[in-house]
Amino acid sequence: MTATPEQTTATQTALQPVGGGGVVVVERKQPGQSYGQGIAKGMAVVIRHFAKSFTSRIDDKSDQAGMFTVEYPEERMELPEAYRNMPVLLYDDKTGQELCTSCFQCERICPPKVIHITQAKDPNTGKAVPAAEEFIIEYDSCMSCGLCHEICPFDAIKMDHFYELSTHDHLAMDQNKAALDRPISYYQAIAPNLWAAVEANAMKKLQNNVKRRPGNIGVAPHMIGKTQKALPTAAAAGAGAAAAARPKTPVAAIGKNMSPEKVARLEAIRAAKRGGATMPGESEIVAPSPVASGESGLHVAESQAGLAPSPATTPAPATGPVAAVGQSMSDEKKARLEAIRAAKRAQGGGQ
Amino acid sequence: MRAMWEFFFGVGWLATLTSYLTITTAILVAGSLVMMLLTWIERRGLGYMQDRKGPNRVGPFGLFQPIAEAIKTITKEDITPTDADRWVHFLAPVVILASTVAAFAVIPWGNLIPVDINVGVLYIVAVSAVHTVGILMAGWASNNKFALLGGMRGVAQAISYEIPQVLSLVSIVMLVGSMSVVDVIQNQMDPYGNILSWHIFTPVGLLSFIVFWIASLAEGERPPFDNPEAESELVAGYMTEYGGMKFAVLFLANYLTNFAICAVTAGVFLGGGNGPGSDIPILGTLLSVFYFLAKSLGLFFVMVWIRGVVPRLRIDELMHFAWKFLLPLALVNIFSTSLWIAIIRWGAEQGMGIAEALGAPGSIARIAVAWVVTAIINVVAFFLVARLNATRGVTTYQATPTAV
Amino acid sequence: MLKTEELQINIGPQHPSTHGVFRLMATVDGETVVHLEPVFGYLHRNHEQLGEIWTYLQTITITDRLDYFNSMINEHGYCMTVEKLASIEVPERAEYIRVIMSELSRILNHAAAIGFWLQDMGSWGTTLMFGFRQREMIMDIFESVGGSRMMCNYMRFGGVARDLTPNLVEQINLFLEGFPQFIDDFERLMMENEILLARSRNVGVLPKELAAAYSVTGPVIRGSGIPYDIRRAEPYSIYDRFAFDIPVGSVGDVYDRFLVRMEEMRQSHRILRQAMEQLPQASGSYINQAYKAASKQQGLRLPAGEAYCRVESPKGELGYYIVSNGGNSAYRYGIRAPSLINLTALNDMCRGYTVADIVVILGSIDIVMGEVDR
Amino acid sequence: MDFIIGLIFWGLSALILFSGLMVVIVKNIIHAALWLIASFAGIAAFYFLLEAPYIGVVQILVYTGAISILMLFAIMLTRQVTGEGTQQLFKRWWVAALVAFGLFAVVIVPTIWFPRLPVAERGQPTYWPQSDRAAASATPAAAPAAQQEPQPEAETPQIAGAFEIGRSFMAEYLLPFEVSSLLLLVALIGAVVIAYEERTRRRRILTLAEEAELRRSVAGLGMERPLQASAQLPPGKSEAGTAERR
Repeated sequence: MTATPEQTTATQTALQPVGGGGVVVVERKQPGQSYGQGIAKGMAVVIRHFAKSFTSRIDDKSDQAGMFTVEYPEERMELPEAYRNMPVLLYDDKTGQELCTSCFQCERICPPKVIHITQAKDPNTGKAVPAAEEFIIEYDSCMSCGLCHEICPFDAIKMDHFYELSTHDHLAMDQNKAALDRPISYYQAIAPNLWAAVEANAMKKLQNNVKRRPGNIGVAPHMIGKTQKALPTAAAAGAGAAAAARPKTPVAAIGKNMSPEKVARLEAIRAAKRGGATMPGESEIVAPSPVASGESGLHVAESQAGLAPSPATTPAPATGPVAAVGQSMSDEKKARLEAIRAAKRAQGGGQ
Repeated sequence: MRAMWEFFFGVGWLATLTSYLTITTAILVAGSLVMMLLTWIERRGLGYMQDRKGPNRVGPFGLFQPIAEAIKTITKEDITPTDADRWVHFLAPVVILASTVAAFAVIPWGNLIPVDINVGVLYIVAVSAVHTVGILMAGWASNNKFALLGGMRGVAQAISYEIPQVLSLVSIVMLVGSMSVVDVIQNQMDPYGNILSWHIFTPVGLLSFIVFWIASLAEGERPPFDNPEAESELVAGYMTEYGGMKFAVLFLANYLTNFAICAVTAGVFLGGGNGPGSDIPILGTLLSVFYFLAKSLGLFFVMVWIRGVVPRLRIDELMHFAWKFLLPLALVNIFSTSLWIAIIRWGAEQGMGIAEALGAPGSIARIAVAWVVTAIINVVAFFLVARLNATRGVTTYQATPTAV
Repeated sequence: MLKTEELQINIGPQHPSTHGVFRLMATVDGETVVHLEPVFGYLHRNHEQLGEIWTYLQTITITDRLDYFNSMINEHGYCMTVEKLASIEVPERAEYIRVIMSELSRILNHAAAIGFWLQDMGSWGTTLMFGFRQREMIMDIFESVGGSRMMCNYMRFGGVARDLTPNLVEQINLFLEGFPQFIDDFERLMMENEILLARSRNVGVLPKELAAAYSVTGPVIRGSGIPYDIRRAEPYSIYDRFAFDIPVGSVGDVYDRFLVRMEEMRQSHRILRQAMEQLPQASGSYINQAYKAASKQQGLRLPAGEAYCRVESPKGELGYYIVSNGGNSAYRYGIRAPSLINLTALNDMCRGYTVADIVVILGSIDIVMGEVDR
Repeated sequence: MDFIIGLIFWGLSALILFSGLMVVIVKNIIHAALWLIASFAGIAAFYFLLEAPYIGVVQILVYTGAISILMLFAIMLTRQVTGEGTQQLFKRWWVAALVAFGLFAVVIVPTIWFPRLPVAERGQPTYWPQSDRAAASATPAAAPAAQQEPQPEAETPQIAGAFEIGRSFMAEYLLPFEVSSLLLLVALIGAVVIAYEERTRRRRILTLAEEAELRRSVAGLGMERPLQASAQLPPGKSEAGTAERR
């Protein structure tokens, strides 16, 4: 450390900054010459701004006068690419394969610990598969720090630009994998440069991972069975038309892909939500433009709950592989999830 | 109007009563409408001064915003604090609003004159003095330290600024020779629509205008004299514990006071509804109302403009300003007004034989001399008082700057 | 003999001008302040404890929330401390980007602080809006570079998270072009305003000796006439490369602090001009590449030891103290928050002035409760 | 017309009497003051009813607007406002009542016996020259007003107009007027002197700068004591900050 303030005070000489360099003593305006001209000057400035507000607009950023308001719902400011709001998961447009391999990096780095991942297992061998069985992010506690997106080695988790998330329903802010999935083309539309920088690497890694994924594991839930149809559309649609590229969410598909246990679990969550202050399916949020189905990305699960006759009674097709997934979940993890849910329910009940 | 009602009723007193009631209702309705317009002007004006739009969602250009707000405040729950003095708390807004509205009785809207009493100018001042009682009631009844402080401040301020306000009006009353508002406006009437006949265009009238305007800003609790409701210090001053409809009434009274100030200023100094063509029988009445409103709203815009610029004075500085700056100026102005009258109108009969040398009373030469003399006196007085205040220190602190 | 009674006035915690949730217990004699007791802690969020639980990388995200007006400088200080402990080299371009962001933060903070201060004084919104306009433009830059307007989370150990794109450089230059006009406008609007002079001259005087004794920093100590600025006293980062003056006041009153802030904005603008000119063009060197991967990892472990680093935040000297025992999170973590230290002088500054001056003096200290309470 | 005037008169009288009674009855002293204001306002209305607007206005300005405020201020500075425990009636209350009625009789008896007030009719003054414009406008001024509504003031003679009062102050009652103004001036100066003395004697809280100056001057005398922060002192005991002004 160089000089302390006390030492400087001791030397009552000319003003020397601590550490050398220039010092300027600010000029104090002395009263005694003022007959109101100071206020008059200020009034001149203000009336100039007043007049300019009618003529000039925000567009000229080097000008300090002129209307600065952006009238929000009609006019929106262009969001920069790096803008980050809430994390979402990416999947490939053509194959529906998710980029996530459930490496748990994001879960570990997440400062408020709002990411919960369950790894998928091969039903036949019981081995772990590089794909996420379930991926839950509690949006209500997320602090949008973007560390998950930064740390993800597979570029699977990205920060969304959709910010109109306000809702009365806290529990609806818990997003599962189905609600989080976004096609790559969507991300490409909102952040073309950022995606271009990582595209090659990410796609290469995805190709490697897909080889190790049996069946429909790792495919975005609503893309199961739609991949071939979606292919030409996605190919035709450019980056700009990502909204059109997003295939409609097949409502029934989600029930098919679920083990009975999971369906029951979902049902329990929904029941807890229903017990909360707001009715399920009461979508407060305007749909983000990329989600073509018109349903809010957030409320996919809920709207499904409303639309599907009754997921619990729908018999899950005994496609062997899926049934085993729930069983293969470790007890420890289940307990943890259960604890989280209990806490949520308590919270929901308190509201 | 009385004739019209007499035709309907056939009874004299009933017709008189009804015509007065009609006028009262008209004033109240017009006042409320103008108040809505004023809030709109204030917010949009401030918005544009600050490079933003004001409220622009409700109705065209946000013109219906005040209506939306009125509905909101009226439908809100009316809350009286538990420890408040119930009745006084309730009556305070009533007293404030009543005193404010009463002032409108003598303010002519162009050629439309509600009542012309021969002490109209004094009446306005007197009636608006009553609203200090309401402020004190509000401040005390709320049982809140901030409200009490705000009420005390409001009263101290209002009483202090009443003095320069009245004294500046004395000059004008002397010029006119009557205390009737109508006479004051008629005195500025020029058959050729010459605006130079307005009082503000004489040196005496100008200084009087400055003093009156500043004092009125303080009376109307406008920035920079908004100490009674100083938000950053006293939350909302005497209005702190008011909500819902009572607050709406206080708010309405506040803006009506401001409008009354603007209207009086426009009438006394800017010729009221006078303007080109305001003496044509029927069209002239409309024109005069237009002129009157244009002048008043223009003055209100100046209020908004000032609000957009100045910070708030501290309460002691505010008092010093009233007593040490405005009061001497007003007194000097009375002196120069008497000089003005003496030079222009008096002859040997009144002991101004010297002035006869310049010509008959009212001659151009006399006016010119009076102009020069009073202008010199007033300008010198203004700068002298300003300088004295600045060098002797308006602030109370004698804090010697620590030499560092 | 009129004996006046001492009265206790409670300003806050719910009050329009306490800058957050903050309470002032004022003992007044008439209108004169006899004693003033700041009561804080309403916004306590366990920052330092969290910093000991979370990993170093995670902690960056909460340093944003300390003084939420200048998150960039908070991150800068924290990253510097960790870098000092781990001996991490920072590439030159990264240093320049950091300085640019820090100085932008300083402008942002001062523009808003002066606006708030004048708002406290009763200037109805105009000054605040003009200040916020600058803040808005700077926050747009932050958003482009860091992703968020206030909680930027931009600095990383060994550099910054993202490079400056040519577009952004242009945006910053555009801002710098227009900025002097703002200062000129503002000066004409307020500098000579008689009411401002009357209200701020000789109010809240903090003599030089006492300023030093209280160890206040930032514009408060500089307003009192001590040219103490960490950028000079202990040049960190690359501040020794720029020519800039340190503005100091001559009396130490509220008015001097205002003037110092105004001048500091000019000086920040000067630094920014130089930095933008000198900014090395080598792209990709925005972060220590050798360290990038490591810093991203969860298990960034610092060697055992301790480090203290300080930066000149717009509010004063912001210091971070980290003790590591070799783990992946700090063993001990402490912050010297300038707002808190400057607040300690409030009582002495307010004594003898009126109640109305309290808010002006408090505004002139420029506190952010996020930093005071942590 | 007479009927309605009578109605207003009796209504006002009832209001004034009632509020006058309430002033004595209510326990809360602030309420008493407010009732007093109400009775002042009623009296002002009486003056208006008597077509003496000038006196009415002055009544409002001076009594309702100023005197009452003064009283309210004085009351608010006192301690016991609510007057909870105070006894309303004393043992010999009838003595007070008797005195009050006696005083009232002193006022009312001449009024009843000599109902005619000695008010002289006076015309337009000659020594106050009107400006040409004002004189010319005197007639047309009434014209538009008359179209709107009647002007009772213009038709009836002024009993106590501003002009008459001003004239009598400046002519007949000049000496009393000057004496009373002198008295008020003396009172004003006295108040200033007292307040000034009070201020000098009052405990003055020194600001930091003044304190530093003080310390510096003390240091010059050789009694150096460093300036200390007083933050550690408990509230109310900030000796460092307070000093008797010399």
